[in-house]
Amino acid sequence: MIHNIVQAAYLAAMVLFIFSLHGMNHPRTARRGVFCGIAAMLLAVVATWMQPEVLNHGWIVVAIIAGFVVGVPLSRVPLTAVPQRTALSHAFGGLAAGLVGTAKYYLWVGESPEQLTTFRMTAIVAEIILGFLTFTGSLMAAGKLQELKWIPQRPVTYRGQNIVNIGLLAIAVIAGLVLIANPTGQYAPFLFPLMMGLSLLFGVLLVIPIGGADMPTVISILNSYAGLSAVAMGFVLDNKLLITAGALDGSSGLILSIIMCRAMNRSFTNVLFGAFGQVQAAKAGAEQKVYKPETIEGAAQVLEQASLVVIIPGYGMAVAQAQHRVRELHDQLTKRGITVKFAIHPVAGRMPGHMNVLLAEADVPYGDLVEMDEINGDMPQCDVALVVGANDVVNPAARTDKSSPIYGMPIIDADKAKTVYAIKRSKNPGFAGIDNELYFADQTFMLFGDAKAVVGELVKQLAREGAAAAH
Amino acid sequence: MIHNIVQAAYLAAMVLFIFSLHGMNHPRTARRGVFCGIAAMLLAVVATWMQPEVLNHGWIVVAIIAGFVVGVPLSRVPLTAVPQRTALSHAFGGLAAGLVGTAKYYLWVGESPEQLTTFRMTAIVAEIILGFLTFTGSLMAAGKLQELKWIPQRPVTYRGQNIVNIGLLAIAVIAGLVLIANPTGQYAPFLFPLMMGLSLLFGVLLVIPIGGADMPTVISILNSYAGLSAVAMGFVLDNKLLITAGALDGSSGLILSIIMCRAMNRSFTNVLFGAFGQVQAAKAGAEQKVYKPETIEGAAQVLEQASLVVIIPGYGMAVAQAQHRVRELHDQLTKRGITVKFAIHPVAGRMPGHMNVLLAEADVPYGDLVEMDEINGDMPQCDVALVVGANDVVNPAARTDKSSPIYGMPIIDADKAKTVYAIKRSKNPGFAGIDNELYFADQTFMLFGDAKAVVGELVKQLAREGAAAAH
Amino acid sequence: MAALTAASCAIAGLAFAQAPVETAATGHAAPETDYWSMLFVLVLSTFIGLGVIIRVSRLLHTPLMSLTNAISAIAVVGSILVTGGEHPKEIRILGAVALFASMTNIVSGFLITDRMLKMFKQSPAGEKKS
Amino acid sequence: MAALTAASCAIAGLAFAQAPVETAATGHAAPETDYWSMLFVLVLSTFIGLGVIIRVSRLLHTPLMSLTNAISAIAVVGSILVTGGEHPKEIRILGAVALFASMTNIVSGFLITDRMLKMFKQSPAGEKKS
Ligand SMILES: NC(=O)c1ccc[n+]([C@@H]2O[C@H](COP(=O)([O-])OP(=O)(O)OC[C@H]3O[C@@H](n4cnc5c(N)ncnc54)[C@H](OP(=O)(O)O)[C@@H]3O)[C@@H](O)[C@H]2O)c1
Ligand SMILES: NC(=O)c1ccc[n+]([C@@H]2O[C@H](COP(=O)([O-])OP(=O)(O)OC[C@H]3O[C@@H](n4cnc5c(N)ncnc54)[C@H](OP(=O)(O)O)[C@@H]3O)[C@@H](O)[C@H]2O)c1
Repeated sequence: MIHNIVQAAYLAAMVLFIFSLHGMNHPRTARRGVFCGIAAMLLAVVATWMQPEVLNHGWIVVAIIAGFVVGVPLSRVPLTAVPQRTALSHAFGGLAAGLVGTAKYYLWVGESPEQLTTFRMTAIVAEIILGFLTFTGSLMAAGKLQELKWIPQRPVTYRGQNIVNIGLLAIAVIAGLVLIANPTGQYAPFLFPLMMGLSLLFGVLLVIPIGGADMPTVISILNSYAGLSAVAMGFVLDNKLLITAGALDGSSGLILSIIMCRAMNRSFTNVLFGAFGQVQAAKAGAEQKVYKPETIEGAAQVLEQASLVVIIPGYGMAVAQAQHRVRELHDQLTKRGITVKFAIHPVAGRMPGHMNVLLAEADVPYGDLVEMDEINGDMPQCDVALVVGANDVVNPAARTDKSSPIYGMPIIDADKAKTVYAIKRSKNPGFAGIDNELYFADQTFMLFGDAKAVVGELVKQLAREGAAAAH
Repeated sequence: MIHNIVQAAYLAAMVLFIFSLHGMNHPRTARRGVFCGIAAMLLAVVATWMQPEVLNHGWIVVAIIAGFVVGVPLSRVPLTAVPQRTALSHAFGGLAAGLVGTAKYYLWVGESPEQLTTFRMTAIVAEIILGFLTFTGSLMAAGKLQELKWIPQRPVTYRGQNIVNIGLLAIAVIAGLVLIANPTGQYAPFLFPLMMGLSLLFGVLLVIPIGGADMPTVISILNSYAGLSAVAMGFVLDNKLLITAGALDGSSGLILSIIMCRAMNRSFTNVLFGAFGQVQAAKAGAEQKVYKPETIEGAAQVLEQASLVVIIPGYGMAVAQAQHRVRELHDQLTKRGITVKFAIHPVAGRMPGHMNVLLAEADVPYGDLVEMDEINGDMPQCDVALVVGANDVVNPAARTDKSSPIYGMPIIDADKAKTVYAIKRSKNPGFAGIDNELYFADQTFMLFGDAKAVVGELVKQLAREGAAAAH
Repeated sequence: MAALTAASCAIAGLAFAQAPVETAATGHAAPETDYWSMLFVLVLSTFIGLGVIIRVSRLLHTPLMSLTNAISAIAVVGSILVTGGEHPKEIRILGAVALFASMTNIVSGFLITDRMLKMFKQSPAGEKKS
Repeated sequence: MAALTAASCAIAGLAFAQAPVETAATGHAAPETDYWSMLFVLVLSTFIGLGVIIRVSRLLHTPLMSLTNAISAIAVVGSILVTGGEHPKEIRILGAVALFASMTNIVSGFLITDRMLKMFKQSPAGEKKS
């Protein structure tokens, strides 16, 4: 009886989870999706809790309360910290999987070793390795994104690094295989902790050689690992709901990483073992060509004359939290009957959809956010392209310069616009650490300074002129 | 060991089936899809056959050969007979499901009644009822489509018909419930055949009151029943592959029926219990307005002067097998630099996609087949709309006349064209059995005669003039 | 979408309908029939089915019908087991007939589908449109 | 599509990889773990996952990440069983920590997703474009 109710609840939860993700294919239905997800989770928790074998409720209550205490503040972080939060929660997910796997193993070893079938043991080993490496790996990633002092930002590399890493993982896997062959053998008590330790260590070493800027990709790869570890847990507990939810999570991570890699024209292996950030240090120095700075007034005037303005936001807008000013600029221009579009590059910023969230926060209707492929057609008709803290995503070298590390990465053709204004603080390169021909092109003028400040100035200037015109 | 190989094969087959259907979302990948399907089926058959419990191979071989002997010719039927063939194969599918269910039941009753768990018994009952009603229902449908003498084309109706039908089904279901409660009770030997008989009878009675022209919809509803009976068989045999394949089939039937009903602006219940064809007899008579006939020569001249010609094929083209002539006409016109498009209504003809297959058979590249919603935008610019044996799908009454049985059905706006030529044999109405204002409109001229003949004439005429012009 | 929701609700409904029936019987239910995993498979398959079919090109709805025919003839699996097993003759006859019927569907279904699909010719224009 | 093919092949591969491992063990495999139906569920879910995620609006990739976070915290199910069961203290401590971790993900995941989604405003233009 209970069994059937629980299974029915799990089945319903599964359906709701699928609807939940399905809802995300349009902003209109997205929030409904979230509610489906919450309902599903409630169902699953209640159904599990009411099972007869759950006898001690005290600890459960405490843990749940603790979860709320930590979870609520974690959901209030500023949007710029979202990548870190995501990484952190992958770490938690991995930890949970690893711990449950460990608990189950020792439980069965202690009470009923015959339960440790080859299949279950395989699942446990997978759960442990994936879970724990996701745990430490994601912690490292979160640290790098948070730019903690004591975590090196630049990739740390040394000769034979990959060999060492692969070696460690190999040992962990071998230990796992031995355990699968003989879950309660005489070496098991020693092999199991070894496997755990190595997985934890591997997680750290896997992420150390990766540049802070590749973290988003790494995160979503870890995302799929977290999903897989949930699947493994499902196999261990013979729970179909876990398997489905895990698979959903896993495929999401997989697809997002593929999208990112494509948009950066990089391969998984290149991201994981390429130690990308490195090239930066080397190239950054080169500075011979001359920038043509422009005044706020000048820029404002040209903007007023334009009929089509394309704003290209990048990571800089996120850093400067300039989205609200940008919105005001958009309003000032549209008020003058000027068409203003936002060109959104799939990997602008530091996570997929980063720019969309920021601009949505500033109440820009999502209808005005145009995807790269769509906008590039209009760029030749564009009078002014305003580059707000974007760099690599508008770097023509990606089209022309075979030697460039970003060669082949699809970009927004800002250089095709009649006039380009680029807002950035310094002459420093962007994430890829390379010069950007765009800044030296004839039609390009620089507006140096913090994006928030500069755009703010532009808005003031336009407002003033607007007022003047009124008189 | 064997068990694992078999399961692995089934899993692979399942994946291949999904790919098979996935391939159908573009003509380019469609044939690959078919091969995936064949591979999956082979895997499944071989895996099943190699199981140890399969001991007598003789009969299997015989049955398979027989299957080929009948199947190959069945796959060579002319395209106009495709609806019948489809109905027939649903009948076979239902029969197979019903028989296996029956066999399993008697087997278990005889050898191991304890195997007849409530769950299994429920599945068996579902399999029997669905299977057998699909069997006879589809046979009837096939007969009506084939227009067999001894099967009434027009819906046969009498007072209280629906009550009777529902009543029969209810009895069958009740018998089933009793059997579920007590699979081997003293009445079982009598109840089981009763259930079978009633299901068979219900299938016939379900289809009798439905007009021949609603058959396509009925067919795809029966299609989903066939799928469900396969699912039920999967439950009986505890076979996941059967469940998946059945579900795929079922959803296909469901979606196609929904599409058809939408395109006809009808509801399921209306199709199943509306006895649609009826109204026809009543209305058909009315004939007061005058048709304006046109000569081949006249039509040919106007066609030559056109710059955009839209050909609207309908059921008549299928009946007349005129697609090849139509293709020649298309060539004659395009040779003269005239743009020719084909306007495809979702329910033109007698099955979904009917026109597409016919025109594809005549080598019309599928790029020239334009869907209703797309073409309607261009109709006002269209100089000549050539209606080849289409009627309801171009009937303006669907837009204007609330009283019309097809009111609300989306149509192709032939009446918006500057000139309309309508090819049909007589003054008889189309499938819906109603007059068509279009034929009496000022810009409309009739070309009476068999579509194949008429279009052939047009082609000859154009060729002649072309030759003349050459001199 | 609406269709998908509706249908999967229907299926889910079926699942629940099934459950009570079961609960009554779990007493004498043979343990090895794990009907819940079958229901999970059914629901998941239905989702996939609806998702895939909705995206089938309208051009190909006729071939689609015959392809799904062939696929649902997977009932052949059951027929083989019944026909080939150590069973009384009458039962095996039923199986053989079922096997014949399924086999016919498989053969004619796949052949006619391929025959139809062979007819669909591409065209440069076609690329853009469809 | 390519992704889908690749991934599902990978999964299918996993399935086969699993199989031999099993066959070795079927001898002492506890009969009730029907690992094949689990593999079926896994493969089907992966298909659905890929199908659904590929169609997620690009606008919402950031909220998507946090939503899937929350969903994968379904591991909470396992944690509850371990924490609440009649087990030695050490084991239950592990469970409690896991439960805390999952719960944190659930709460923060759903909350932040909804917080982000609240920001997305519609606009007549929006309707047409996205
Ligand atoms: N979105 C993703 O999912 C993702 C994932 C992985 C990698 N990436 C990578 O991240 C990069 C994103 O490209 P992007 O063009 O958006 O960013 P970017 O290439 O990193 O360039 C950011 C620019 O903004 C400027 N900037 C920084 N802070 C600023 C401030 N407060 N005010 C004004 N300007 C400021 C910087 O110049 P100054 O320092 O001189 O101001 C820099 O030139 C791509 O290379 C992409 O491959 C993205
Ligand atoms: N496609 C589907 O899936 C489907 C499913 C269910 C129902 N339906 C229904 O079927 C109908 C299809 O509409 P439709 O316009 O294609 O066909 P229609 O409305 O049935 O009209 C067919 C027309 O073709 C003419 N015709 C018949 N044989 C001919 C021949 N040999 N040469 C020339 N003309 C000939 C008939 O007039 P004459 O007899 O005077 O020649 C008739 O006017 C719709 O009402 C639709 O709802 C379709």
